[in-house]
Amino acid sequence: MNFDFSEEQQMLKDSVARFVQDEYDFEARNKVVANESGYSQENWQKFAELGWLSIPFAEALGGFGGGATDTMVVMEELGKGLVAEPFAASVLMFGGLLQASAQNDERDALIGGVIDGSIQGAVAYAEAQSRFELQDVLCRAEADGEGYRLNGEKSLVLNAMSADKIIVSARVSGEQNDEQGIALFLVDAKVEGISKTALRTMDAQLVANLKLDNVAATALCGAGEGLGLLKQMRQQVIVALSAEALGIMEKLNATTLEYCKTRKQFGVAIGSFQALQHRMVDTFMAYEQCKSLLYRTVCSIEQGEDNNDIEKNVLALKVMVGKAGKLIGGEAIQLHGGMGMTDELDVGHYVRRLLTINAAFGDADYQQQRFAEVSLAS
Amino acid sequence: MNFDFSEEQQMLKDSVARFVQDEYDFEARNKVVANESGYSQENWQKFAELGWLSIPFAEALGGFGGGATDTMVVMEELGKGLVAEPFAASVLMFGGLLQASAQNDERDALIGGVIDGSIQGAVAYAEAQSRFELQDVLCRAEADGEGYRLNGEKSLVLNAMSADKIIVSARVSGEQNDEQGIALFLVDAKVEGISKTALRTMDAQLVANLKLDNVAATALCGAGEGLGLLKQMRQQVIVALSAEALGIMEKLNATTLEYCKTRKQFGVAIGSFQALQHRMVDTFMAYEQCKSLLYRTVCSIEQGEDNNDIEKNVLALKVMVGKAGKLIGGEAIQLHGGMGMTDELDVGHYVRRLLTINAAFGDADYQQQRFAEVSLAS
Amino acid sequence: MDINFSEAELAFRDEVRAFLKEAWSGELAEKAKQPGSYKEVQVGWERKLNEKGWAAPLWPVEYGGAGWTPTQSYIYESERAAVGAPDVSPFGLKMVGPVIYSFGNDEQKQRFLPRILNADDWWCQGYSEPGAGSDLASLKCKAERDGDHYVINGAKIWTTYAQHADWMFCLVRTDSDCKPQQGISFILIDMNSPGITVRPIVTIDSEHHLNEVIFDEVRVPVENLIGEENKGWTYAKSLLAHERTAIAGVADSKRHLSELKKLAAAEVNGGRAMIDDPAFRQRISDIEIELMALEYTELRVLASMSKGNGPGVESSLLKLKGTEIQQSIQELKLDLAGHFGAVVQDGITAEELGHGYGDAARRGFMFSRAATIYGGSDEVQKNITAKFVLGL
Amino acid sequence: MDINFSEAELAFRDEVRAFLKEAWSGELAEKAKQPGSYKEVQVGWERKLNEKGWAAPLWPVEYGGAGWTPTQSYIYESERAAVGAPDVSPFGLKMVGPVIYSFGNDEQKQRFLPRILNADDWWCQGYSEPGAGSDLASLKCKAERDGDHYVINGAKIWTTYAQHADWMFCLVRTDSDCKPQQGISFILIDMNSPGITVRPIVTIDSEHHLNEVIFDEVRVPVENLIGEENKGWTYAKSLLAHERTAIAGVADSKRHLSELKKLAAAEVNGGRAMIDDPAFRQRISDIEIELMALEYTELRVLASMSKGNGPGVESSLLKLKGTEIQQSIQELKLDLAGHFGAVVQDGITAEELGHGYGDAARRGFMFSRAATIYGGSDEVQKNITAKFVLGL
Repeated sequence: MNFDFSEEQQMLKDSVARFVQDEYDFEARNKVVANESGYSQENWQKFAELGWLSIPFAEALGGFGGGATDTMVVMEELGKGLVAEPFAASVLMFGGLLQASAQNDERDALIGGVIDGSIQGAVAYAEAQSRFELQDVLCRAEADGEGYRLNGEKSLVLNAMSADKIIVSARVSGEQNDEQGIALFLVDAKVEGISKTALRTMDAQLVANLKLDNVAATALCGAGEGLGLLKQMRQQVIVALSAEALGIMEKLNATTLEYCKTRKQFGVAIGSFQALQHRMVDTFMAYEQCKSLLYRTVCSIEQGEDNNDIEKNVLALKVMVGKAGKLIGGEAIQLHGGMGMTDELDVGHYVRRLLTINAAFGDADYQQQRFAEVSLAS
Repeated sequence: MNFDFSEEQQMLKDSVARFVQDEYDFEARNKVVANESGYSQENWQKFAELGWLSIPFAEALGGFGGGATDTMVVMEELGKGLVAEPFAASVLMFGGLLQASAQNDERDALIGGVIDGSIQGAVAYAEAQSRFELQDVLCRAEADGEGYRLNGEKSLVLNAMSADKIIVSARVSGEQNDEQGIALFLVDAKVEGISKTALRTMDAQLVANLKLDNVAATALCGAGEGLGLLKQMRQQVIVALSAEALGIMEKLNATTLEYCKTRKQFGVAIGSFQALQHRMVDTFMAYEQCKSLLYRTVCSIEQGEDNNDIEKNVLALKVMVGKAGKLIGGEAIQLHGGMGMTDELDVGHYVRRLLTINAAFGDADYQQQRFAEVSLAS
Repeated sequence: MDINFSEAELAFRDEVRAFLKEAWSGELAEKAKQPGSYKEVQVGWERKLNEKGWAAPLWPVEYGGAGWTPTQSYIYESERAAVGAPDVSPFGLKMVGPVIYSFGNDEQKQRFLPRILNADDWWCQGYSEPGAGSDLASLKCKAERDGDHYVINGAKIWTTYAQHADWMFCLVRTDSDCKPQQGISFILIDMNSPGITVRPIVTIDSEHHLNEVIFDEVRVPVENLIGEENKGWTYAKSLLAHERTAIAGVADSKRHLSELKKLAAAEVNGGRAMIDDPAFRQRISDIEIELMALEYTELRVLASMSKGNGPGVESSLLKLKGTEIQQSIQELKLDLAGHFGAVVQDGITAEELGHGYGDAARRGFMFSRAATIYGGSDEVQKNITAKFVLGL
Repeated sequence: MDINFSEAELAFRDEVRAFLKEAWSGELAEKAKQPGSYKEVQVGWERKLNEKGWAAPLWPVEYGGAGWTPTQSYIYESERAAVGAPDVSPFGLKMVGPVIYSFGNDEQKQRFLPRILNADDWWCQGYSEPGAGSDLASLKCKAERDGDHYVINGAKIWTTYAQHADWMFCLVRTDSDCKPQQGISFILIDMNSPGITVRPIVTIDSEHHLNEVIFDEVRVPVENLIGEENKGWTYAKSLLAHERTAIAGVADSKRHLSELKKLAAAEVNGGRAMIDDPAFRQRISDIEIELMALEYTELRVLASMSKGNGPGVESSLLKLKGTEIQQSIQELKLDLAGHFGAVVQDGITAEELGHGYGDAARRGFMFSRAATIYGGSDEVQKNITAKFVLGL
């Protein structure tokens, strides 16, 4: 039993950490997100060259063949740098769904494009009314020759403005909230009938609402499989986002600790006040507990445990990361005092990213109820 | 608008406070509860002489005609002294139900006996399976001439061992948990067919499980009214117990504060540690908030507000008192350190009474869900 | 114990309601919904109040106050918040005004007070300095006498709405050779004076509420000094005793909570309204119960003050609990908005976006974090309570 | 990252399971359910462990240890807790034993270690003194040399199970003219010596676990001194490094949590099982999630120790989080028992009472309060973590 990274994983970790350290300080990051696309194409190409974009893909597809641990180490380091490039949206979500869907030449070529950085992708799963339910789909697909036509709206689609291709969940049959009848479709991002409204989110990402008016699409799976594929994607992305959140929490705790050691008030460092010390012990413990749960979850995936056990770990992780993120983020602002309220300091930016992660794919309250269902049934 | 007590109320408060101060220190209290009956008959007679036992009863019945405020001031002071005499069980519960039931000579005479201290009463509403539901009644009543015969079991009946008369909830019709079909019956505590198992509770009260084997009883109300009367009693007793709890919390906070000011460790008073100071501010605030909510509730009763508003206040009060009691009790033990763990100190005894009050008539978790129903429906 | 209002108080409440119905309606209430309308709405609103004689009801009547009792003040505040009308901007009416009528000379009173009452001037506060935090006594911004002027050099920070301000009331150091609390003077600075730079500070809600104000050889006439030189600390401290009751924000929190319930009834997850979600119900009832209690804590303080007593020990928790509740409501609203809580709704209608309140929830949540930092942080409040209430 | 056990470790786990199945069964496991059987069960159990060579697996093999790796220790602990077998009583096997084999002379080792392994002697610990709390260095219990004996005068407090004890290991002051930590000696006292009074201290669970032990001219042979005079503090401190991993109580908490779920499935309120009550589900899942994390925090510490490193920064939270979880489980169990949580079930069967676990829940809850006080209070643990882990 050990929690050591392999030599390869350690190199991967170091390589991401070095990038953040050398090329992605807060100032550089602010320049990147001020971009029209919300990230830097140059950085993206660098990620491709460094092989990061190939991590989750099978070697047969030209990928690195990495597992949950590899994704974790990358995401954790990206989190520390608050990296805005759409790694989760394009590589893990879009690429992940492609990899999980049926093999064909187009799919393989697209994955190749993701790996070499030439293709950006997005996944449109949410709708205005759907909140945290993947099966709450109103967008409809109708067969049209060999393909389909999509009609409806999709909400807050990550990376949609830069995407070349978008995977869309749409209903072939059934009513809103039916678990059956949902399939996934591939559409060209510039195809006729798509209109996009670009929006910024508080973590400086660019997302878009989509209107689909008779948009031509090809099916990636049957109507019985769409929801299952989305759930599988959700599970993987939750783990990845939790790793990112862990990196953020580490950074926030370290920044706050450093501030409390140096900031003086009434003649002494505020870190000498016992009440603050005990609260920093609490945030330290919250971080360590998240780390443990992340390791537990990643190990259970790597060892191929029963899916029920994996799901239980993933849900627990999402709950704890959501709550710890609020605790750590809140204390980071509070202990920084007036400075913590300013947008000039990086603290508020990290906190906003944690809040966005909490809401992504179901917040702590929601997932805790799902956790209880899984856990108390067993 | 004012929160002052009337002169009469202030005198009542002072009189109970003086009794506790002069005759009911911790040592005296421990002697009282070591009694076979769990309280002192001598004290009870003194309560009668001082008029306390007459407080909730109408003047026409020989009572003081007091309102919710009067009961509150008495209970709060009794709480500070951890007074074990069965004021709530005999006067408020038994006496209160009698007063609420239909007038007749026997009833009036019994109330007279409660007032002059010659009659002890008890209310048997709970059963082994009923947990916090008043309508969960299996005990059955069958008509027998002018009276009834009761069969079944009742659980943890307060003051049953000393009671002369017991009011029993029993089912005339319907199934377990039906809201209809429950009536209240008066039985003689020594009548044939009753058997009692005496039990101590952690707050040093004497309670009993009852087995009723064809016990002769008279009906106090019709089968459509029993549950309503019990609910009304519950509402009144929750307010009274909350006032008692407030007195206990005040005492615990004061004891703990005093201890922290005098107890030295590593050469300084432990009250000088900032982390402890902030925690004591939290317990202080919890106490003040309970006090405010108690005042709110009592005012709403005194002013005859809409019953829905009163019920909302009562439920909120029960929730807050339950949670604040755990917080204040927990901190009192923790801050007293090893001493807080000993039964020799009064702290643990006060804490156990708070825990018993939390469970009485539905704990914080239970009542919070009822509160949400009332509050979110409106 | 009697929480009924007297006949006179009930009549006053009717008057308040009638006033609010007329004054907080139409153009002004509509304008308040538009972004960027803050100053215009405040000024319009405060002038309506002034017309009614209610701009500064707690000022002495001779200076334009309304002679309200604490209970009247409570009634007004409750009714105002219930209809969603804004509180007045505090800097003129609640902060510098009382200092001027208490410590200013007649000329200053005549010059400034009527303009404050009518919102003719927008005021800002110059207390905090870069690097000083809650430790006001360490201030360094210097005023040196030069003939009929003081020459000001230094900087102030966290200056709310300095970008709108015509005037700043400011603490400056006029003597460095004494104890830190001494040697401080209270001075009024015309924000149009040459040498003043207002640097915006964007906060974590991405809005511009705050500023740094830099003084470079700014000349201020000596007649703008309030009271005596080097006694400014005393005047500033006396401010703290004013306006304690509204600090809990109970009336506003009640409105926000009731709005939150309505939003939760409309927000649906998987076919179930969020108001029926057990976790949501627990969190909202946690808040509601605390707020029900705090409302009476405030009334207890008020009842004590109505009798001419000090505000009492309960008042120390008004800010601590009040801000905790405010933040909890904002947090719940943010969570309720789900993914839409992250969206910066920049010029896009709710209809286009597909959601109505996510952007407001985010801004409200982020800015609410300041409530436990400014005006004496939670930590300082607890230290004070431990010392002065608990005697630790 | 690899949490699989090796082949050898899996084989060991099978061996542990087989042992537990045989050893923790029948008479002994039955007896454990009876009140007042504590000492008898502990002694019986420890002798079975000793027979197997597992009474003190982490002792050096030459003194009777089993040479277990940290992982083996973890496996044993998990399996033991899962079947509900007791931990060993710590005073002999985990506390004084290591001091004797580390600092005692050969005669002492031969005399005491085998009897400790076989539970022939019951040990208690004499560290704390009345009024001294966590501040051990201030101890006053005095040992004065008189020929071949020390004469002990003073008192010890919070002495767990002194009423059962044959021996006490005790810190006594042998020199008062030096720094407080110096001048302390580590001595073994026969509890049957004349002049010893054991005064019971009943705790808030109404049980007799603790005692005050008073020494009045108690004569202890000098050969009972461990190591050098005045070096006792050093020996006592070295103890603290032992047995860090089990401190979180994860394996026991897992069993308690799983029992709690079963109880909640059977406890019904108004026709609904408590396990379906939303508030109960939230509280139990709060605990379960923390415990799932803590299990891996413990594994992380263990993995670090398996490589010969120190236990690492994570270990400082094992006690803090572990005891928080233990208390939360006890609190939930008490609440689950409803009114029956208050009952002192004195000689009455569960059937007569109408409820099965209220009394145990109450005792468990009340005594669990000690977990955050003894062995370094929460406050002390947080101070230590702030200082040594966070560098504050």
